Formats: sequence, structure tokens, C-alpha cells
Amino acid sequence: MVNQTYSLETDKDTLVNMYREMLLARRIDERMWLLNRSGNIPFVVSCQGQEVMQIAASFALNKEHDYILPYYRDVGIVLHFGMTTREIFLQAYAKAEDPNSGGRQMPGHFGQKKNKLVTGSSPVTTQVPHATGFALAAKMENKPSVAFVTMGEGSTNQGDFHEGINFAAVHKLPVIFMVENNKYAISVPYAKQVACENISDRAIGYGIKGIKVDGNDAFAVYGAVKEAHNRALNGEGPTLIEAVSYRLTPHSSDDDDSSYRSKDEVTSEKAKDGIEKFKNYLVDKGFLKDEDMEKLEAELKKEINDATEYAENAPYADASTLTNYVYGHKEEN
Amino acid sequence: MVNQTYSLETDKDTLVNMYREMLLARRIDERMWLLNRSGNIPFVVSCQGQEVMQIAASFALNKEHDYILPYYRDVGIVLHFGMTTREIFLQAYAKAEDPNSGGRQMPGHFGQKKNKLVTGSSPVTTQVPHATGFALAAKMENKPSVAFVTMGEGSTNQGDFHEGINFAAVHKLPVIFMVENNKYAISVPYAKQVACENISDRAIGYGIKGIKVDGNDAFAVYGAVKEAHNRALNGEGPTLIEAVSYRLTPHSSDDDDSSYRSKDEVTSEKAKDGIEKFKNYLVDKGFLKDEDMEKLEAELKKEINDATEYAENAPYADASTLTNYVYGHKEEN
Amino acid sequence: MAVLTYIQAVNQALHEEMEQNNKVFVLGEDVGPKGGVFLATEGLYDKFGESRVIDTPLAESAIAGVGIGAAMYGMRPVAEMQFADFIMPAVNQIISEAARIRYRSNNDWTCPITIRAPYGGGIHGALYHSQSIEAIFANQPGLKVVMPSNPYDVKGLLKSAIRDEDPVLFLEHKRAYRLLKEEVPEEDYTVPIGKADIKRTGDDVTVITYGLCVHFAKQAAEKLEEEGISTEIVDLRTVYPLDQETIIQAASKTGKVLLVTEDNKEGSIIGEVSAIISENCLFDLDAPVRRLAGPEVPAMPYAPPLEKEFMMNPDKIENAIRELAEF
Amino acid sequence: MAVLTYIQAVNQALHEEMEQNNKVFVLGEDVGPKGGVFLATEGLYDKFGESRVIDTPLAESAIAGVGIGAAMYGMRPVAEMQFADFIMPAVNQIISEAARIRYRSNNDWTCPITIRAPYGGGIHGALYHSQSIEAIFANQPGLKVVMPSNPYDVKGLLKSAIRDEDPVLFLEHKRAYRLLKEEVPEEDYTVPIGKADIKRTGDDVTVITYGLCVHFAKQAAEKLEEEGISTEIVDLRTVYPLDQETIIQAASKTGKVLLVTEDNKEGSIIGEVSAIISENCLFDLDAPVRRLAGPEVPAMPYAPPLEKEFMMNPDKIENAIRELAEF
Ligand SMILES: Cc1ncc(C[n+]2csc(CCOP(=O)(O)OP(=O)(O)O)c2C)c(N)n1
Ligand SMILES: Cc1ncc(C[n+]2csc(CCOP(=O)(O)OP(=O)(O)O)c2C)c(N)n1
Ligand SMILES: [Mg+2]
Ligand SMILES: [Mg+2]
Repeated sequence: MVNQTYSLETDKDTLVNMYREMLLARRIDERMWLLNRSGNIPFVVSCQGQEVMQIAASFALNKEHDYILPYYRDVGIVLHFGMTTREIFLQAYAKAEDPNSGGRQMPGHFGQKKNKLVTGSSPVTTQVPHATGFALAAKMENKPSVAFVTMGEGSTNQGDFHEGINFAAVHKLPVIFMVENNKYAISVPYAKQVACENISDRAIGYGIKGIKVDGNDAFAVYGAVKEAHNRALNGEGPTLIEAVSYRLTPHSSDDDDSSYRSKDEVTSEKAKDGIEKFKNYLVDKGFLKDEDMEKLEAELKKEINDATEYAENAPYADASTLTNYVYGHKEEN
Repeated sequence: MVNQTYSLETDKDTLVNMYREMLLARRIDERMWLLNRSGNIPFVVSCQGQEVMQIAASFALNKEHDYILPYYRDVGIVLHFGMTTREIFLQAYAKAEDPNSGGRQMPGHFGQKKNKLVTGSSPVTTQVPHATGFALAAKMENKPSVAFVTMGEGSTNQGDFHEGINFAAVHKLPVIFMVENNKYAISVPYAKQVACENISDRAIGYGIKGIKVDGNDAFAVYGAVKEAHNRALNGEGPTLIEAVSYRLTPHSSDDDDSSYRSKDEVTSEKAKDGIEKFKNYLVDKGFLKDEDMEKLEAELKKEINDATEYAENAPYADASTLTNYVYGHKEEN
Repeated sequence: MAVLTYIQAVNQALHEEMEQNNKVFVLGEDVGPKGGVFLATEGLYDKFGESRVIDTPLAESAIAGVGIGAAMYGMRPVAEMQFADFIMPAVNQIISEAARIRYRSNNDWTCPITIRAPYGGGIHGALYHSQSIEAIFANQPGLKVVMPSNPYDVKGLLKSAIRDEDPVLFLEHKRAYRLLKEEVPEEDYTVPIGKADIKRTGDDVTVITYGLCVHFAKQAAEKLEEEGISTEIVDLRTVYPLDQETIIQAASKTGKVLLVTEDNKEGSIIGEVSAIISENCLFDLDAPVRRLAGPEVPAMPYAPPLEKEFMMNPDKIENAIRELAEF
Repeated sequence: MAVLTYIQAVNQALHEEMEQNNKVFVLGEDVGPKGGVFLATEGLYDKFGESRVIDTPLAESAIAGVGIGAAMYGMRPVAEMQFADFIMPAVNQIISEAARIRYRSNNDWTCPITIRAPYGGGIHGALYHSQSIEAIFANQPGLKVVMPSNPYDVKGLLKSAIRDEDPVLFLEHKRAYRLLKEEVPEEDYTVPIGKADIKRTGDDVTVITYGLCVHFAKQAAEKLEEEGISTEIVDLRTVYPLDQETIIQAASKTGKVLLVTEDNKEGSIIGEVSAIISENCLFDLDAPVRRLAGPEVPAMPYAPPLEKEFMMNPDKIENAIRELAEF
């Protein structure tokens, strides 16, 4: 952790806020599963197991200037950058008020311009060259903006990963590529995806900095992203960060993970859950008391209840809007 | 150079044959330029500067078993694997008898099944996943075949490079990826293509062996390819080889390289020409005498003259053949 | 004969072809132990092992490209694109390579690959899990594009595709996977590629369509029968290259033609069907060739009212047939 | 007014747009010091410097994808594909991303990128430097596909493309680059995207075409004029989405329609044109809508007799018009 602008370890409020955001993301996700299993929403794709890296990374970025290109698991990231809990439920319910797409896209397809959250799609890894494009534009315009883009480790095998990072490397652009390595691409385990030990080693082939961190360790992730952010702002080019954790849920609500991994494996990985670890750290430091926890959980529950209720009752987009916004204003030359 | 099956340095006949093939490739290429400049053929894309690596690599491979996926500069490689000088001129003239495509493709688009030379196209790097496919098939069929594929260094920035090598790495397939780094992709110099020092470093990100060699040094190239070939046959998976030389001609007969590189640069690189270096080695060793050289040049000249004349007088495919071979036999079920 | 669903017919064809010919193998994302996200490859991994049932890295251009290499070698790869929407990164390999290998090598090399992909909407898949992608590939000589409508044809056509000497894009409607069932022979049979099929004969209006819309058209036709409107239904089955003969005959027969696709209209393959009819049947037509298709939006949205509005259904077809009949 | 070639018109439009708006920049292979392999970007590097005239790595998906990112940011990127044939690796970025960004974000994000690519044959470019690729993209709402036929339109349409709020694929016929010259105003003007243009009025036969074929059609029409056959020529200019109004009017006017493309016929964009006519003008037609196109082969071969056989030319068009006139 070099060039850190403030010491994360000692700033109690920041740490508690981080914890709050992690926990909020987790509780939102848990609620989604309940809603799915009870037949209220047709689909969930989960952030569980990746909240720590998402929040820790977000805290190392700049809300005012940076452009964020999240992927479908990044509930934590979009929350941090200003999407409200209500808005997250609106997209889960695909209601007209959903700021991401007005209910046009599946849940997890984030995008909200006012928060510099860049619209994403389903084909994985297309966002990687986009991030390079944002960084290129920011550099051309002399803006202090960094592009931050995430993807799963499976997605690092797409051509767009290679092409997008290489382009950024050649032009030394201010962009951070963070791989959320949760050890599976749906059913395909790490060893059948790649033969390299570390995804972060791919950085060498682009001539950029690569960093691997324990994604369950908030301090490690924060430090890596902060370092990358500084490098980006200093004109030192892109950084590839690999943050390792585990996908605690099935791939999505449509997946049955018992066909390809054992309960034991999942249980033993659950024990390493970074949120718990982070909480214990705060408790040890005396930053978080039992009563704080209770209050926090109650607060989050209320926020989530309210959001669920609001979203559940919100209207869908009217069928008549189907053909809106295919093109912008007509050419008028 | 490990596990070499025979010592290249002491086998006079092999060395002289290698020299003959290098020189033949060079002389063929020179003739092409003459024919182009005199208006006899519309297009040339050159091997000049890359003959040494092409021939040295070929000698480390197995003519009987291996599958070769060459790129457009590989006159040396296709010659070694059995394409005749006459056939090379037939493709330059795009005549019906051209075994590569019957004159359908531009010159330099090689392919000849009987010699296990796999048909190639113009979009660069598509051949990389194909090579992986050949290696996969050979492995499934338990054949002692290795797939050998080449490409320019610029082409290593295509997504297919990344995807094709990664696939081969995961499945530990018998394939050799050889990058012919001639320092330019048309007008774009190495430094604007990649930010890494060595293309061979990309191997690390795939968890495979990477080797960088001086492409003007036949022994170094031979050794690297031999090692890779052994690894492939031993089930140790793919190897990425980077052989560095220089593109001595403009990109093609349509290119004017004076707009992007200096005469001085070209001249100083010409001085490092590996063919000359190899010849001097043979002369020093006493393997090649002045009179051998004269005889050899005369032989090659005659071979090239005959081939040119034959190809020049050969007929084009008849216009009525235009629609042949779009599909094979009709489904007859 | 057992009753099979559309996806069971896919699965059975794969099992049988892999048993009969050890050059046949499958590759794709999650096709191994998981058996595919739709279970199209269920049981193959256990029966044929990991060397013939290959879970690939998440890289469609490699799935196609490696398959193409293996096909040139002499194997019979069956590559799966997890969703047709994700075939886009493989377009270069499919169009520039697979479709051109025979022609560019003057018949020296060939590329007998089958590429399977589930397409189509109506499953809450939103923009990127619902698309009709056939039009992108329906202008590429060298390639064949097959889109079966029912389990019987699925099994027979998939076998033909795997045995074909040329690359075949095999598009399966994912809404049909579990919706459609019928009796499918246990024995080996094939259905020819390149031949459309008359799924219903009739005299008043000819409906030409493919995929799930054949099912919708049948439902519409049954209802209209009660009203005394008699509908002929042509199932294109192979959408590229088209079976011109059957199209021309069926269009001429009734003189009133309705073309139906789930794709958005402009540039969809039914435009080509219309053009063929126009070239060949002008003076047999009693009404303009009518096209019924999705709206001109990039792809189908997720929210139920929007998805419903986009999707083709029996009612829309019924109304269009009736209008034509009354024309 | 100066006489400019087709490619000089491209170049001038780029110079002017980059001068007027510093959000405009170009990126592609060899577009920098070399000025592009066809010299479309000549002089830009010297005038605007390497930060706005970017030589990219050899990677089309990145060229498109990075451009798309920059466009979403608010820039006006003009991405060059060195040859249209090499756009294939970028299909995913263009179709899945550029074309869908506005729609999928419910109008929150937009993607005003222009992607230029030289297409077409007749330059000894063989299979992979001669293709017509428009059909691949002509089914994607959200995208516009522009294919100008003459220098005046090139300049005006390229400016419109760069200023457009949505992604535009701008296809330039490379045989036209130096073949076609005409007077082009030095001042700023635009030609609207989405509007076809009547390039010649006539009463007997309507030819609807685009790109280089407009030139060939004009030559044919001039000859036929001497025989007393009067030809109307519609230049589509924007091939997606099509200008239905102009097509319908021009087809109805003469009742005899010839559609011409350099692409192979099946699945080409003139199928859609035919379908539009069929839907709207059936009772105005005096002859079947005739299509004249390339043969059904994957792409144009290199050897001169084969290339010549494939290519469209004035004679083929002349004969087809005459046949229609005599119908
Ligand atoms: C181009 C493409 N191919 C296939 C898919 C289907 N798919 C969705 S998620 C996924 C696995 C992604 O794995 P990884 O990148 O590791 O991310 P994770 O889901 O594990 O977070 C696949 C194959 C897709 N969305 N896009
Ligand atoms: C996909 C694709 N894009 C662009 C081109 C045009 N092109 C032909 S060769 C070339 C440069 C290749 O450079 P490199 O890979 O270094 O090979 P070299 O020619 O230097 O041997 C380019 C851009 C192409 N053939 N294919
Ligand atoms: Mg993963
Ligand atoms: Mg090079």
C-alpha cells in the first residue's frame, strides 16, 4: 500500500461505513433470493462472497471524477457510487422507474449516468475496451478521471480482455482493470479456464503493473486499488488487479451448483467470508459494538423492506413505450 | 537447446540444405518484386528478412506428421513442407493450377492439404485457434502430430491470439505458436503495438513456456522450435516462441515505407540479415565454397526462371468455374 | 416411439451421433459435468468422458475457431454457443473462416462443423438472451443455417448437420425446448437440410415461417379452420440457403402469403422470402405479400409487458391470416 | 468549387469536422503518419497530432470498443476499419454494444460513434479485400448504415454521420475512391442520413441501388436513353434503416423495378427493398421486381477472369433494364 492519501486503518467512520455498505449489499442479495424463491422476481445473479472487494475497491476511487464500468455481480459497487437500495429493487423487479434500463434489461445490468455508472450488457467483457475508451477520452480532455472496470476471472479469456488492456497499456491510460476471481465461470472451475497460476500475471504480457490480492481482505484490496488509482493519475498507465474470493451462491437463480461442486467445498469457503472477517476486525478495534450491530441490521432491514415494497408496487413500463429510444433525435441537417 | 535429437551444428548436409532453402525463398521473393514492378503480377507480400527463422523452424518440425498453419510471409516454410517453386509462382500469377486456391486468393494465402499446409485467409490471427483445433484433434486421435502456427507480432494483439493460446494451454495441447516479430505492423512500430518488452512474455499469462530468440540466428530458432516440439510430443503443452528480425521490404507492393521509417533504419537492419550470417558460418566451417555458391545461385535461378515461365504461360481458371465448390456434395439422407 | 421434448430430441441426436462416430465431439461452456445450461448435453460427459465432451474457457471465438481447426483435421465437432446472443464474438471465425474454407482452397480443405445455439424469446431473457440472430448469417454462401420447429425435425436435422460436409449453424428455439413435445422415433433417421416442409395444407392463405412461430401458426390455423379459413403452413426449416422451390409452389398455390418471424422486420430473412416470391409469383398473387414480425427495436426487453408486446403469438398470426383471407 | 475524388471527399470531411469540433478524433490501423492505407486520413496526423489521430494496435474489436467507450464519454470518435472485411472481429462491439446502448439504458447513455470501412470489389482484392458486408448489419435497430455513391454525398454524409447522435457505419466503396470525381463545395454542408436520393428521373424502369452500382447504373441509363428507354435511378445512400417512402414512390412511378447490388443476392439488402415494394406497391407493378446481384459464392476471387465474372458492371445493368423495359 503505497502513496495512500489517508490511513484506512485508523479512520473509524470510514471503516464503519465500509462495513455498512458490505452488509447492505449482502442483505439486499439475500432478500433477492427470498423474493426469487417465493416467486416474486424471476431472476437473481448474486454478489455474495464478493462484497468486500467491491466496497473496498470503491472506497479507493473518486466518486466525483471516476467512471465505473461494473459487471453483473457488482451490487456493492453500484451502491457505493450512488444507486439507492430502492433503485436496486426497482431493477430487480424490472419496473419503469428502474434507472438502469427502465426494466428493459435483466437484473444486474447496471448503468446510471448521473453517477458515472456506465451501462453494461450481458455478453461478458465488452466493457473492458469501453473502460479503455473512457480513459482515453479523459486523458484527451485532461480530466482527472480514472476508469474502473470489473469482470469475472472467466471473462479474462475473452478476446476483448486482451485487446482492451493492450490498447490501454500502449497509450498508458488511466484505467484500472479489476478481476473478481470467484473461482468459477458458472460450472467451469479455475483450472479449466486458465493454466496460469495468477490472472494478474497477464499484466506482464501487456507491460503493465499486476497485483493479486485476497479479495476477502478489505485492506489488501483497498491498498491495491489505491495504488492503481495513484498510478493512473500520475500518468503511469493501467493496472490489472486480481482479487480472489469465492462465489458463495449458485451462478444465478437458474443454476444448480450441486452438479459441479461439493457442499463441503462451499461450506469451507463460506468460513472465509470477508464480511465476517471485517466485522471481527471492527469489533476487535472497538469500532463496532453489539448494539451498533443490532441497530445497523434493523436499519438495513427497514431500508430493504421499504425498497422491496416500493418496487413491488411500482408500475411496469407501459407496452406502448416498447419502441422508444431506438434512435435519438432525427438528423436535422 | 535441450533434448535435441541430432546436433545441427555438425551435420553438413542439413546445414547446406537449410541454406539452400533460405536462399531459394529470398530469390523467389526478389523475383516477385521484379515481376511486380514490371507489371507482370499485381501484388507481392514479402518474406525478406524472415527466411532464416522460417527455414530453421521448419527443420525442427516433422514433415510427415505435423500440421503447418503459415501466414502470408511464410514462403520459406511452405517451400520446406513441399510446395514447389513452380507452385509458388502459380499462386503469384493466380493461375488455375495454383494448388493453394486455384487463383482465387491473393498471393501469400497458402494451403495445400497433401503437404499438411492448412488453408489461410486474410484476416490475421484466425489461424491461431485453428492450430489449437488441429492439436486437439491430434491429441484425441493419439497421433504424434504437432500443430505449428506463425503470425506477425502485430497479430498477437488480436483476441484470437489470446483465446487460441489460452485454450491450448488449459488442455496442454501439442502446438507451437511462433511469432515472427519483424518490428512493424504495416506502418505501426513495435512500441505502438504493445507496451511489453517481449511478446514471449505473454506466455506467462497462459501458464506456458515462452522463448525469445534472435530470428536471424538459425541455430537459436532451430533450438527453440526443437525444444517446443519435444515438449509438445511429451505432453507438456504449447510453447510460445518469439523470433525477432526485421521486415526488409515495404509491407507489400502496395506500401510506401518511406512515410513511416527512415532509410537509415532499414539499411542498418539489412546489415544484420541472417542469410548472410548463416552463409558466412558455412563458409567458415568449410561447408560451402565459392564454387558451390555459384552453382547454387545458377541452379536457383534456373528453377525460378522455369517456374516463372511456366506460371506466366499457364491459364487462368475459366470464368465458368466461379461458382464451383461453395458446398460439397448435397446432403443425401 | 417415445414422446420427447424439443431439447430431449437435441440430446438424443447428440448421444446417437457420438455413439456412431467417434470423430464426433462436443465443446462449449458448461457442456461437461453440468450438461449445458439447458441440459442439451446431459449425460454425454458421463458416457463419453472429458476428452469428447469439452468444457471450454469462456471464449466464443475460440470455441468456433478450435472447432474449425478440428473440423479441417477431419473431426466432426459440435460446438455450443451458450446463447445465440453470444455468438457475436465468433462471427469472424464463422463467416471469414468456416463459410469460406472450401471455396478459398478450391475444394482442397473442408470444414464440417456444427455450431448449435439457443435463440429466441419468450423466456424472460431480455435483450441479450432472446435474440433472433439468423439474419446476420443468412447472406454467407458456404454456410447453412438450420432452424427446426419441432422435436422430430430437431433430431433428424441435427444428425444431418453433424454428417454434413459443410459448416452448419443450428439454431434451437429455447422457448420450444420444454414447451414442444411429440413422438420421436428411437431409431436413426435424418431430415434433409435445405428442404422446407409443408406442416399443414390449405387453400386460402399460405403462411411461411420457421422455428417457434410454426407452432404459433398451427394454433392460429386450427382456430381459423373453425371459421372456414384454410391455411397452408410452410416450415422453412433451413433458412439459408432457402428452398426456393417449395416457397414458390406454396405461395403460388393460394396467392395470399403471410410471412412470419419473431425477428424484427427490416432485414430479417422473411424479406428474402418475399423477394423470391416477388421474382417468381407476381402474377399468382391476389394480395400483397404480408410480413408479420417483431418491432424495430434492438432486442426484446425484460419487463413482462414489454416482452409480451414484442413476442410473436398465435393471436397476431390469426388476425393477419384473417385479414389476408378477407382481402 | 474544386473537383474532388471520392476519397478526397472523405479526407476533406474529416479535416473539417476535426477543425470544427475538438471532440472529433480518429483511430485505426495506420491512420497516423502513413495517413491510412488508402490515404483517407492523410494530413490529419500532421495537423491534429497523435493524440487525436491514433494509430491503434492491430485489434478491430478494440478499435470499435475503445471508440464506443469514448463515444459514451461524450467524444465523437471516427474509427477506421482498414478493410470492411476486417470488421468481423468487431461485430460483437458494434451489434451488441453500439447499436443497443441507447435502448438498453432507456435513453440514459448514447453512443455517437462513426465507423468507416472501405468495402467492395473490382480492385484485385480477392476474397478478403472485396466484400460487401452491409447485410450483416442491416437488421440492427439502433445502428445506421450509410453507403454513399459519389463524392458530394460522401462529404455531406460523413459530416452527418460524425454529428449524428447514434452509431453510424459508414461504408466507402474502395473502387470508387479514385475512379469517381466531381465538384464538391468547399463550404460546410451536410446530406441527411436516412434519405434516398433520385439520381436520375425516368419513366420506364426504376433502378434502385447504392454505392458504386449507382455509377454503373447511370452509365447504363445513358446508353439506354439513346434507345429511347428512360430510367429512373434511386440511390439508397442509407441502406439501413431504409427510406421506404422514396422506394415506394419510385417503384410505383414506373411499375418496373430493377434492384442492383454488388453483394451476392440471397440475403442482401435488396431483398428487403423488394419486400417493401411487395408490401406497398403490388398493384402498381407491371413486371416482377427483378434483382441483379453477384453470384452465390462466399466472396470475390482474385484471378482476373473470376473477379470480372463476379463484379457488377454497366453492361449487366443495361441488359437487365432493357429486358424489364421490354417486359
Ligand atoms: C460472451 C458471453 N458468453 C457466455 C455468456 C454466458 N455466461 C454468463 S456468466 C458466465 C460465466 C462468467 O464467469 P466469470 O467471468 O468468472 O464471472 P462470474 O459469473 O464467476 O462472476 C457465462 C459463461 C455471456 N454472458 N457472455
Ligand atoms: C483482422 C485484420 N485486420 C487488418 C488487416 C490488414 N493488415 C494486413 S497485414 C497487417 C499488419 C500485420 O502486422 P504483423 O502481424 O506484425 O505481420 P507482418 O505483416 O509485420 O509480418 C494489417 C493491419 C488484416 N489482414 N486483418
Ligand atoms: Mg468467476
Ligand atoms: Mg510485423
